[in-house]
Amino acid sequence: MSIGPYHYLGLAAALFAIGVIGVVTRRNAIGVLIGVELMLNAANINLVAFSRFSGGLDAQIFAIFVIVIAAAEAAVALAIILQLFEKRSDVDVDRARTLRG
Amino acid sequence: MQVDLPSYVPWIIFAPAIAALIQHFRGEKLPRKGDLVVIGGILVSAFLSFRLMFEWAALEPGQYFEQTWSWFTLAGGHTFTMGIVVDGLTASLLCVVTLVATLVFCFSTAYMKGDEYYHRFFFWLSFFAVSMLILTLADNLLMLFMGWELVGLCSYKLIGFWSKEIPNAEAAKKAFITTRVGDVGMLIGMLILYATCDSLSIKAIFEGVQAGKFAGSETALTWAGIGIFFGAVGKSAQFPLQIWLPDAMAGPTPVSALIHAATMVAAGVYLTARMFPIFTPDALGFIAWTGGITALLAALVAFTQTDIKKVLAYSTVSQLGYMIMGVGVGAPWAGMFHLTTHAMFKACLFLGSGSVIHAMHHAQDLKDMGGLAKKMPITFATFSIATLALAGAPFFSGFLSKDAILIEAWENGHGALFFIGLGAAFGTAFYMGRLVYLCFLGKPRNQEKYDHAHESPWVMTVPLIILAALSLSVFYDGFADKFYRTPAYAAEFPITETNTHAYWTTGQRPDDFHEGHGPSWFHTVAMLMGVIGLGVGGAIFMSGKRNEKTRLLPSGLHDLAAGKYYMDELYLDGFVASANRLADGCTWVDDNIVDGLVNTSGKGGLVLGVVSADADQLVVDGAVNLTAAATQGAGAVASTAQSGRVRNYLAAALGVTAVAVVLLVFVIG
Amino acid sequence: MILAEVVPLSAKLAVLMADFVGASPIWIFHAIGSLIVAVGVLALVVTPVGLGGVYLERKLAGRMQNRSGPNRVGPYGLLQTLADGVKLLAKEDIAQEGADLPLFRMAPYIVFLAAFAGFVVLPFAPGVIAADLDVGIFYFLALIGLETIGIVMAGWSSNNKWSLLGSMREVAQVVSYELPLGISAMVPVIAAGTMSVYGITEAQSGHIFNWFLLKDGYWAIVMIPSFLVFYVSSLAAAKRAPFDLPEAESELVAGFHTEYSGMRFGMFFLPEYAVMLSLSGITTALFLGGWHDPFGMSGEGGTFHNVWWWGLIWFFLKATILFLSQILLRWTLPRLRVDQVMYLCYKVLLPISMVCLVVAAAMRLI
Amino acid sequence: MGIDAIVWWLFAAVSVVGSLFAVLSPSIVRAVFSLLLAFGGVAGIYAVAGADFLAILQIVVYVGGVLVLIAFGILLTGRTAQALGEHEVKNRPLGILIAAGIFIGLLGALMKSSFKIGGNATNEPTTEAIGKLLLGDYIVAFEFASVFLLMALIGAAYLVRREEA
Repeated sequence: MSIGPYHYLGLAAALFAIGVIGVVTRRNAIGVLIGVELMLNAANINLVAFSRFSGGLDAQIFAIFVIVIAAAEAAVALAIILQLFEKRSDVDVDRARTLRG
Repeated sequence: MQVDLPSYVPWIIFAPAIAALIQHFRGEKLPRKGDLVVIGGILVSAFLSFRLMFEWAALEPGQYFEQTWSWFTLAGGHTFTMGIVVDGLTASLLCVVTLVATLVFCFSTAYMKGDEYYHRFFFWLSFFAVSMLILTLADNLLMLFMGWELVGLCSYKLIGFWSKEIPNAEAAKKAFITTRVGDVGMLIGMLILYATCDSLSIKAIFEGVQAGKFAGSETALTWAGIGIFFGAVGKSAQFPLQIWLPDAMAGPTPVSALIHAATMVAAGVYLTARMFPIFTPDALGFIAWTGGITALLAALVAFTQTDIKKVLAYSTVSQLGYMIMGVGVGAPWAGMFHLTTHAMFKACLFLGSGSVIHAMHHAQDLKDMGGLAKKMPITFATFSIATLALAGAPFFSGFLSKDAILIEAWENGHGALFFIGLGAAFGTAFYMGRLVYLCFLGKPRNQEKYDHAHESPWVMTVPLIILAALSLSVFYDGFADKFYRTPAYAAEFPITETNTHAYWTTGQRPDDFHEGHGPSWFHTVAMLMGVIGLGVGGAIFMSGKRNEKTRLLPSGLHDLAAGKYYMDELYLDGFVASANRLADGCTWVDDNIVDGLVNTSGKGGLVLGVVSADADQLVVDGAVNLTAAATQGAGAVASTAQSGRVRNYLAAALGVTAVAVVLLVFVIG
Repeated sequence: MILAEVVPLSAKLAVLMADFVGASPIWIFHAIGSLIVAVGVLALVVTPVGLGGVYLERKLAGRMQNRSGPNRVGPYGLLQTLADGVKLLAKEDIAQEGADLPLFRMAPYIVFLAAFAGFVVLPFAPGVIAADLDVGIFYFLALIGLETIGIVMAGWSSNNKWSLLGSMREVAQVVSYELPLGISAMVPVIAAGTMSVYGITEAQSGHIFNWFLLKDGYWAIVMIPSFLVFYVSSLAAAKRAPFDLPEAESELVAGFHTEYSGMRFGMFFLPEYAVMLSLSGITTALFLGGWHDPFGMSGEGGTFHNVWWWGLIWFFLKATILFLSQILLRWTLPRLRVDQVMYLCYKVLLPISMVCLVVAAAMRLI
Repeated sequence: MGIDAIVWWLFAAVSVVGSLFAVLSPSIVRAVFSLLLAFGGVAGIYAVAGADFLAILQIVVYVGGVLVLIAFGILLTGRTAQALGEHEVKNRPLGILIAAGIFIGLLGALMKSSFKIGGNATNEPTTEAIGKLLLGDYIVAFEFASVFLLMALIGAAYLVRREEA
């Protein structure tokens, strides 16, 4: 059985779902960030798969931009986490609950 | 015939407006406190005005410039327009305004030098020019009224310019309030016209009148005309509202020259001339008699005044009466012609007096003067020329215009008014002769001031020379024919039953009128009046025994005239005092009756309140508290979902997404 | 190892395998071929060179400190390093109590793998390259980061504050110095128009003024500063003095590998020299003309055009000179402070490399 | 099953296992190392799919990124109870339920849709073509991305600055 788009997309779906687990269950802000990065990678796998099975490189360009955005997002997220740490001396997202109703 | 407006015309208004804005915001910080900006603005305006005048003059007779823009629409579909119309009236008045304004502005740079609020003075001057130009160019009564009120405002600010002195502030207030009385009349007139013609556009009003919208209610039209004219009574200081103008001389002299001699006060004459086609014969009679009475009474008061500017002020009132009389006897062209010539020589006289006052270190009383001709030759020469023009001496402009008014009065059958006018003309010549003699000739009566007197700087004398030159009759050859007797704007509206003055409205000069026509004795008499008046006026003082305090009138009449016919007292004791008493009465009623009622009902309310408070606490509050408690409980339940943990929100969002995806794929899809 | 035509080894292998298996994308075989060649290179080239490097450093250090260095085992102490290796193999492998054992054990392998994988893209001579990757430079930079991962893993899992401090310093240093390293490496890339290291070397074919360092004279304006930046940054990436803060003996005992003993220590020790060598090699390939001799004999139509042993001699000559310079620097210069390290990176090297990059791009366009 | 399929399944397994460890491991530092493993697997997937440039880019960017993540993870938690994973994970059943829902939903959607396979999948090196696309058709997006990165960096630097006393 040769590898077709379904394999790639299925793998991407799996990675995405795993990322969701991380985002939902982690208390450490960095753990949440890990989950988000996994989800972004899942999206990139889709793009690469489409690039491979449609013959163009444009999807790869988009993947590159996704990586760029992910880098920027990580930078800002880490800055926010650092501020959180300065304010509360830990990075437990569950303790940051100023939004509580 | 309507012709499109040249595109530069709005700049006649914009140029001084922009200058005024700059002056207002930056004036104090500009070099020379910004006077050059303002002068530049008015120069542009003057240049464009003259260009416009020549362009208008090049049109076919009967053509005029007009352009209208829509302004705003009231509920009910009443659309107001704003527009500019340029015909002979407008063109000439524009040139008069901008020319005199330019010269006065230049004059002011020297006269006001060193004043603390120099920049503010120039701002108001410029703003006045803008307002006056709006008034002049307007093609509808609303815009005209706006300009009308704005010039009133500027006049108020400028009369009270030295407002640290109480009398000046009082004079400003007086001028403002008195002219406002006239404006009420004008508003009433405008409302009548608007109610009938459904428009404030002058053209539409004329068309409405011509189409017979007032048919069957000529009285209403008469009252509308008198109402409009009442605005002119206030602004042009006609009897019985003339009392403010002499007091307005408290303002700086250039202001007096510009506003209270040449331009603003002439706006009333302009208004009556502009609205002339709507006046019924009854209204015209009222106008003519008002003008005539004003001319004579003011001339008499001028005999008794010892302040140089007051003499000129009453002279102005008198001449304005002349103009109004000219309109009233059915010759608005003559009134406007006199307006033009008068603007020049009266501005010259005022600036000349300003020059004298400047030289005398702000002394205005004739008792300090005398013999100044030697010290101030240029001022004396120009002042004399203007005096000759005012007195109606041959070869001077006043001769042409004043005689035109008198002859029109005679020819239109107003014999009484003709003689009143003749008397006023003699009076005018007489008091001017007195003024010139007391001021410039004879021996100095105050040696100290005389020694310090000096000729004014060139920025003051050059405007004097220009204005004096423009008082010569050679400049006005055919002027009235071209500008005032050639029909233009009003000629679109041919003769109606309510308007019998054919040559104005149809543009056909009656064949019997011609320069030099009329009663053969007329010119001789008129000329003699002026010359004799001047001669007598001078001769009385020649001996040196008499001075400014000499009573020239019969004793009773003198007291009456010197007391300005006690009209100020009449107004103060009559209107103002009764108003005060009325106010006192109202206060008493308010304090005792109205307040009593209020207090009583308040006490009743208090009792009622005490009763209802108990009911309120038990029933209403109970219900409210129950609701609040229920809400609070619900909120407490709901807020558990609002944990503040971003992760929980995310979990919720992703959970919903999961459910949605599963549903979409497996159930719906 | 004489090749008839100039084709990278891995490619030859890949073609052979593809012929044998007869299916699937050729890329897979390239990768597998690269892997095989890498193992070969490791066994045949790197290990002896690494051992030689250790010996060379000891000897030189001895000379510089006015002592003789290793001289007992074998002639001139040549077998001393080998003996040390044997000794390390025989020692007990200890793990600290409280260490994160899986990570602790894995760390040396990652470092070892990353250090030696760098040789895969080194063009030793015409046709002698393990895998001519299209993104060679990129790959090399990625490996430097990967090695650091191993070091951090070691530092954290040791359950020792000196180790943790050392690894943290390493992270800061590598993350910072990768910027000037990468950017200054882009200047030869721009000049050659390819990221393949083999292609860059080929672009410098001919005599000394075809080398990128002195290319056509005027390219030297950007090449010499870039070369200096690259060299200094490579020192930092290799944790060599004066940038040896991660293992500063006088402050942190032995830095990140304090807790390691036996062969695991050896697996940190040897890669250090391997990295020095591979960095020297890449510097040679990027700036100093790679396998080309200064006289143009290896160029097009030259006597030794595409002769592999001639290229090998010159490549190793240049790389060894760079390698020796690193050793000399280590024993000459004192260690920098942390703030000085950062200052040098962000305020000196980075701006210089940026300017060079922009100017090089402009020159390329013109 | 061809050799490429074997390699693909290998890398897929690596990435899935790595990512599972990354989200399930109680220790944050181990989670980050596992993440690196997962990224390596994804890079392998890219390589097999013929996106060699993207594969190397993935490693370069994420190796650096992961390094920084580790640094932060260690610096901000230290060898505390949290770093070692006590009370780190909450609501795991819920999370797995949601993830399973999403995964099943996505798989279902996949199965129901059909993809047209066009063009020829090649294994040519992509670096040059990507470079030309980036500086050609996508130059605006490229410049925008660089400006965006700069803004993000400045924003991050602003966020973490210390208030001057």
